Amino acid sequence: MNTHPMKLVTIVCEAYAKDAVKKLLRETGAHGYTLFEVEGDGSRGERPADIREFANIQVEVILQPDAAQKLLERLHAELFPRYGMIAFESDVRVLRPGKF
Amino acid sequence: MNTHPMKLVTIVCEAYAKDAVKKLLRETGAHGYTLFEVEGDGSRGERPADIREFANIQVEVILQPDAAQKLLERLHAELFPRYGMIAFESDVRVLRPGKF
Amino acid sequence: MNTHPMKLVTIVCEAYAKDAVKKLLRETGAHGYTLFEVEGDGSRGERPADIREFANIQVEVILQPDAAQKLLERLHAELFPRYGMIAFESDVRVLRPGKF
Amino acid sequence: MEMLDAIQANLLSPAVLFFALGIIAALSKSDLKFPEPLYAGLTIYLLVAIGFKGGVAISDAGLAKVWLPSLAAMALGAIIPLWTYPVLRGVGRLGAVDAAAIAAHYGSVSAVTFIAATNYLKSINQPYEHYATAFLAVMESPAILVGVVLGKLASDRAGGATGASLKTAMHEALFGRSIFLLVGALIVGTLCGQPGMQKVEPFFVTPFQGVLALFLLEMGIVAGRRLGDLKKVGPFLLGFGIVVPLANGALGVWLGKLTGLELGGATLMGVLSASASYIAAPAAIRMSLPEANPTLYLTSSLAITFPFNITLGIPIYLEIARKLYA
Amino acid sequence: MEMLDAIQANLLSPAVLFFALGIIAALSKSDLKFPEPLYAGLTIYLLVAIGFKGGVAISDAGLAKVWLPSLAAMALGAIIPLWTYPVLRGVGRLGAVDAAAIAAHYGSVSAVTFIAATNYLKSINQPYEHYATAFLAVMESPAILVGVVLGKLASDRAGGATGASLKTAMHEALFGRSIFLLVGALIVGTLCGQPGMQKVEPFFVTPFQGVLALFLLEMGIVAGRRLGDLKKVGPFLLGFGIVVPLANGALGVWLGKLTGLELGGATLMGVLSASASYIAAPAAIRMSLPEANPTLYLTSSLAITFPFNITLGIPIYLEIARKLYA
Amino acid sequence: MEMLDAIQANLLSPAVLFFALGIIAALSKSDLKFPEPLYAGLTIYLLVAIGFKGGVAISDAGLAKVWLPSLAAMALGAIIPLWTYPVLRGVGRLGAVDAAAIAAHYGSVSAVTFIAATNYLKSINQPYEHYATAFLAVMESPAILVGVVLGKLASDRAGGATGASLKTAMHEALFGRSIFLLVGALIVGTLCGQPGMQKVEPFFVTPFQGVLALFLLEMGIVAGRRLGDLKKVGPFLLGFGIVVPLANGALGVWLGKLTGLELGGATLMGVLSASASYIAAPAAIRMSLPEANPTLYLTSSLAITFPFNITLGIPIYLEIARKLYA
Ligand SMILES: Nc1ncnc2c1ncn2[C@@H]1O[C@H](COP(=O)(O)O)[C@@H](O)[C@H]1O
Ligand SMILES: Nc1ncnc2c1ncn2[C@@H]1O[C@H](COP(=O)(O)O)[C@@H](O)[C@H]1O
Ligand SMILES: Nc1ncnc2c1ncn2[C@@H]1O[C@H](COP(=O)(O)O)[C@@H](O)[C@H]1O
Ligand code: NA
Ligand code: NA
Ligand code: NA
Repeated sequence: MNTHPMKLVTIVCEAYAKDAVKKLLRETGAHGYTLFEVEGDGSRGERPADIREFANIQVEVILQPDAAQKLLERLHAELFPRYGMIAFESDVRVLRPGKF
Repeated sequence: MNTHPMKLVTIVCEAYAKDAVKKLLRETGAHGYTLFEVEGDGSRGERPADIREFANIQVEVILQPDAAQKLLERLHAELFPRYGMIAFESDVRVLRPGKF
Repeated sequence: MNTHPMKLVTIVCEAYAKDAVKKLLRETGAHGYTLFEVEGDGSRGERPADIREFANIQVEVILQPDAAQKLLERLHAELFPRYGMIAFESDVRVLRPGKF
Repeated sequence: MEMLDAIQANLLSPAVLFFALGIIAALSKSDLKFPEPLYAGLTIYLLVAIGFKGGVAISDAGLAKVWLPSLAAMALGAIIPLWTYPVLRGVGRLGAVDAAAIAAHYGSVSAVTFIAATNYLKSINQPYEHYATAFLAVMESPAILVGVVLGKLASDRAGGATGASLKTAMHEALFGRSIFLLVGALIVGTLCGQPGMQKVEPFFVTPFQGVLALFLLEMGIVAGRRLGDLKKVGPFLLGFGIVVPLANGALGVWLGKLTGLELGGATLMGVLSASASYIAAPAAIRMSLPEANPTLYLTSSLAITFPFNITLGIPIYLEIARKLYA
Repeated sequence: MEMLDAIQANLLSPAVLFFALGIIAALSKSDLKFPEPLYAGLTIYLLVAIGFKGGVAISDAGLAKVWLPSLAAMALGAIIPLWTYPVLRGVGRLGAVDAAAIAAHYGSVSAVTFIAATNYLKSINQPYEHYATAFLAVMESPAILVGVVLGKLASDRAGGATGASLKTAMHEALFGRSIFLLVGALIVGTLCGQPGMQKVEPFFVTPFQGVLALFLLEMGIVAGRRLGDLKKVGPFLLGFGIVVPLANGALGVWLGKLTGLELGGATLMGVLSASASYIAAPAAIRMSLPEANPTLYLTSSLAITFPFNITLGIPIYLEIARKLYA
Repeated sequence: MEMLDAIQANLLSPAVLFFALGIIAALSKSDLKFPEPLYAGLTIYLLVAIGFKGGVAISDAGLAKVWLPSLAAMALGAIIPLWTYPVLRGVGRLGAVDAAAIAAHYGSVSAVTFIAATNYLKSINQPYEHYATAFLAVMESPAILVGVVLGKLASDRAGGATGASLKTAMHEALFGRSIFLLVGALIVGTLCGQPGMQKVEPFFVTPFQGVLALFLLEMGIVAGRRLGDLKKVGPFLLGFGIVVPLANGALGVWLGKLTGLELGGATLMGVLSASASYIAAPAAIRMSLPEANPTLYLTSSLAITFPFNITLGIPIYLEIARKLYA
C-alpha cells in the first residue's frame, strides 16, 4: 500500500481565534480540519479552559506542502500579532492524496 | 538515552466507527491506543460534536512499522468504504520499544 | 518563510501524574505546554475516563532538541516507574524558534 | 375551529417556543451551543424520569391492563417498516438499503415527541393512561430489527460492503443507551411503586416540564442545523416525512382504541406510531447498515417529522382520536 | 447603621458565602474545578430562567409600562462608555484601544450581578418590578457597540492591526450566546405569559436561588484565580473598578426614578448601570479589538467590580435608592 | 425477621435499584455512560447539599453538642488503619505499601454511602441527628494521613521509589476537592443557618433523593466495570471487604453511643466507620504512594465494600444499633 507525503499543520490558539483560523484554512485550500479543546500554558499565562474567556483549542489540518507553507505564512502575518497562538508543521503520510 | 523509531498512526473518524477501529487495532497487534473526542469538517460536512449522531473521534496508536503498514492497509480496505474517516502515519521515537 | 526544526514530546499518562509532569516540564526548561483529556488502553488496562480515578491525559510540549532529550531521560528515570504512562518524540518545524 | 385552538395552545407552550428559539439560534448562526455532556445529561434525565413514572403507573394499574396494548405497540413497530419500505422503494425510487434505513426510523419512536405529547395532554387537562410509557419502551427495538433485516437482505443480494452482523444490531437495539435507560427505569419504577415515587418525585416529576423546555431549545438548534440539508433530500422525502406520520398516527389511534385504551392513551399510541426515531435508530443503523446515507434518514426524522409532530402533529392526533371516540 | 445591617445580611447569604468559598478554593490551590460543560449548563439555566421570568412579567405588566425605562437603560449603556473612555485615557493614561475596551465592559452589564441583586431584594422583602429583566436584556449590546466603534476609530488612526470588522462585532453583540439566550427567553416568556409559567415554574423559579449559590461558587474560583493579576493592572484600575460602579450606580438609580420606576426597580437599574460585563463583552471585544489587553478588562470587571458589587455594591445601591425615594 | 424486612425495604428503594441497573448496564456491555462532567456535577451537588444541610443542623444544635462525637469520629478514622494494617500484612500477606494504602481507604469514608444511609433512615422514619454530616466531614482526612505515613515508613525502609512528599499528601487530604467542598459547605451552612436554608432548600434539599438515585445509576456502572477485577484481588480481600466493615460498623455504633448520640446518629457513625473511601483516598494515595497497586484498593472499596454497604450493610448497622440501644 503506497503512502503519500503530506504536511500536518497544528495550531494551538485561544478559542476566540476559531473563526479567524477556520476562515484562513478555507482560503488556503484545506479540504477539512480537526479541532478539540485543550488546556495550556505559554507566554500569555495559563489557560485553565473552564470558562470560555480562557478556552484554548488545537486545530490540526492536513495539506499539500505548498498549501501548508502558505498557511503558515499567513498565520504569521495575520493572526500571530492578534491572538495567543503557536503553530508548527510536521511530515505525515496518507493513503488517498487526492483527498487533501 | 537511546530512542527507537516507531510509527504513529492517527485516525479521525465518526464515533460510530469506534468499535470497528478498536477491533482492527487488536487484530493488527497494537498493545494500546489513545482516543479523544474532536470536532471536524471534511468531505462529509461539519461534525459539530454536540450530539452523538455527529460525534467525531481521533485515535492515536503507536506501532511497529510493519504493524502500522498492515493497519493502514486494512483500514483502507475495510473501513474507509463504510465510515467517514481519514488516517495518516508519521515517524516517532520511543524509549521502551518492547512496549509497543 | 523559514521554519526551524524543533522537537515535539508527547506524553500520555494517568491524570494523577499531571502535577509531577508539569513540574518536570518546568525543570527541563519548557516555555509552555498543551494538555487535554483522553481515553486509552494499554498494559495497565482500559481508562474509560468517566471518573477521575481512571482519567488519562495527553501532554504535548515543543522543545529544543537537547531539552527534549533531557525531558525524556528524566521521564524515564523518575516517572515511568511510578505512573502508567508512555512518551514519544517527533520532529516538527516552527516559525519563531525563540519562543520555545 | 376547535382544532385551530388546540394547535395554537400547543404552539404557545414554552416547550414549542423554546424549540423555535433553538431553530432561530441555528439559522442566525448564534454561537449558542449546548456542550455534549449537557445534552447527554438532559437526555438521561428525561428517559429515566419518563421510564420511572411509567413503571410506577404500571405497578398502579397492574400488568393485566398493560400487556395487550403493549403487544399491539410492538406489532405496530414491526409493521410500519414493512409497509413504508415498498413505498420508499417504489414511489420514492430510493435504493434498497436507504429505504430499509428510513423505514426503520419511522417504525421506531421518538421519546421526546412522546414526552411532549404527554405534556400537551396534561396542559389541556386531557387524562391519559400513564402506563403508556410502556408502549414507548417496547416500540423502539422491533422496527430497528425489521429494518436491519430488510437492509441486510438487500445488501447481501447486492454483495455490498457488509456492516456489523445482525447480532451487533440486536445488541444495539436492545442495550443501546436510550432503550436501556427507558426499559431499565420502567422496571425500577414497577418494582418501587408509589413508595419509591414519593422519594424521587421532586426530582423526576415536578421540574420535568421545565427540563423538557430547556431540552427542546437544544433540539431546535440540532434540527435547525439540518434544515440546510432539506434540499439534499428532495421533495419526496419532504412529503413522506409529513404524510406518513399522519397515516401512522391514525393507524396508532385506531389500534389503541381496538386494544381497549381510553382516548388519551390512544392518542399517545398514535403519537408513538407517527413519530420517527433520531437517537436509537441512527445509532443502530449506522453500525449495521453503514452503506445507508445518514443525510436521508437523519434529515427526514430530525428536520421534518420531529418539528412537524411537536408543533402540528400532536394536536392533530388528538383530534383524530376525538373523532374516533365521539 | 441600617446600611451595615443590610450589608451584613447580604454577606451572610448562601450565594455570597459560596462565592467566598470559591475564592478560598482558588487561593488555597484546591483542585476543585467545575468542568466547562457544567459552567456552561449553569449559565444557560440562569439566563433562560431570568429571561423567561422577565418575559412573563412583561406580559403581566404590559409593554406600556416597560418601554420608557427600557429605552433609558439602552441610553445609559451607550453613555457610560462615552464618559468613562476619556477618564481612562486622561486620568488612567491607558492606550486608546485598551480604554475603549474597558469602557465597553463597564457600559455593558453582568447578568449574574443582576440576578444576585434580585435575590437580595427578595430576601429582604423589598418589592421590585419583575420586568426589570428587560433592562438587563437591552443593556448588554449598546455599550459593546459604542466601545468597539471608539476602539476602531483609535486603532484606524494608529494604523494598528485590524480585528474583525464592525459587522462581526455587531453580530457578536446581538447574537452572542448570552444575549441571544436572555432576549430569546424574554420573548418566549412574553408570548407564554402566566399559563406557560405555571408549567415550568418548578424548574425555572423554585430552585433558582440554590442554583445561583452553586454557580457563585464557581464564579468565586474564576475570580479568585485572577486575583494574582491585580498587581499587573495597577492602582488606577483598582480604584476605577470601585469608584466608577458607585458613580454609575447612582446615575442608574436616578434615571430609574426619572423614568417612573419604583424603589426596587430603580435599585436594579442602578445595579445594572454599576455592573461590568465579563461574558458578552470580552467575547465581542476579543474578536473586534484583539489589540486590547485582556488582562486589563477581565481583571477589572471580574476580580474587582464583580466581587465588590455582589458583596457591598448591591446593598449600597439600595441605600442610595432609599435616600432618593425618601 | 424484622431485619429481613429492613433489608428488603432498602433493596426496593429507587436508589439501590438504580445502582443495580447500573451494574447490569456494565455487565451487559450497554454503551450507557455518564460523561465525566455530569459525574463531576452530580458529585459537586451531592457534597455541597449534604455539607450545607449538616452545617445548618450544627447551627441549630450548637457546637456544644457536636464537638465530642466529632472528635470521636476523627479518632476512629485514625485508629481503623492502625488495626487493619497488621491484619492486611499478617493475614492477607500483602506488601507493606499495599497494606497501608488499603488501610487508609477503610479508615476514610464514603460520602455516598453516608448519604444513602440518611435517605434510608428517613424513608423508614427513623430520626437521626442531622449534624452527623460533621462526622463525615472530619473523618475523611485523618485516615489518609495515617495510611500515608505507614506507607512512607515502609517504603523508606525498602528504599522504594519515593512519591510526592508527605506535604503533598496533607494538602490533598485537606484541600482535595471532595473534602474541600464538604467542609466548605458545612461552614457556609453553619454561618447561614435556617434563614439561608429557606432560600436554597428547593434546590439542595427537596430534589436530593432523586439526584442520589440518578447518581447511584452511574456508581453502579463504575462499580460494575470493576467486578471483572474481583478475581485479581483474591479471596482474602473479598472477605476483608465484608468482614472489616461489619467490625468497623459495630465499633462505630458503640462509639456513637458512648459519646452521647441517639440511635440514629450512632447508626450513621457506624456507617461512616464501615464505609471505605473511593474518591478522596485514591487521589491522595495515588499521589503519595504511587507504588501501591490501585487495583487492590479500588476494587475492594468500590466493587466489594461499597455495594455491600448500600444493599445489606446499612440495615445491618441499624440493627446493631437497635440491639445496643434496646
Ligand atoms: N512550548 C509549547 N509547547 C506546547 N504548547 C505550547 C507551547 N507554548 C505555548 N503552547 C500552547 O499555545 C498556547 C498559546 O501560547 P502563548 O501565546 O505562548 O500563551 C498556550 O496556551 C499553549 O496551549
Ligand atoms: N484535511 C484534513 N485535515 C484534518 N482533518 C481532516 C481533514 N479532512 C478530514 N478531516 C477529519 O476527518 C473527518 C472525516 O472526514 P470526511 O470523511 O472527509 O468528512 C472530518 O470530520 C475531520 O475531523
Ligand atoms: N501503543 C499505544 N499507542 C497509543 N497510546 C498508548 C499505547 N500504549 C499505551 N498508550 C496510552 O498510554 C496510557 C498508559 O499506558 P499503559 O501504562 O501501558 O496502560 C494508556 O492508557 C494509553 O492512553
Ligand atoms: Na413510529
Ligand atoms: Na454597566
Ligand atoms: Na471508614
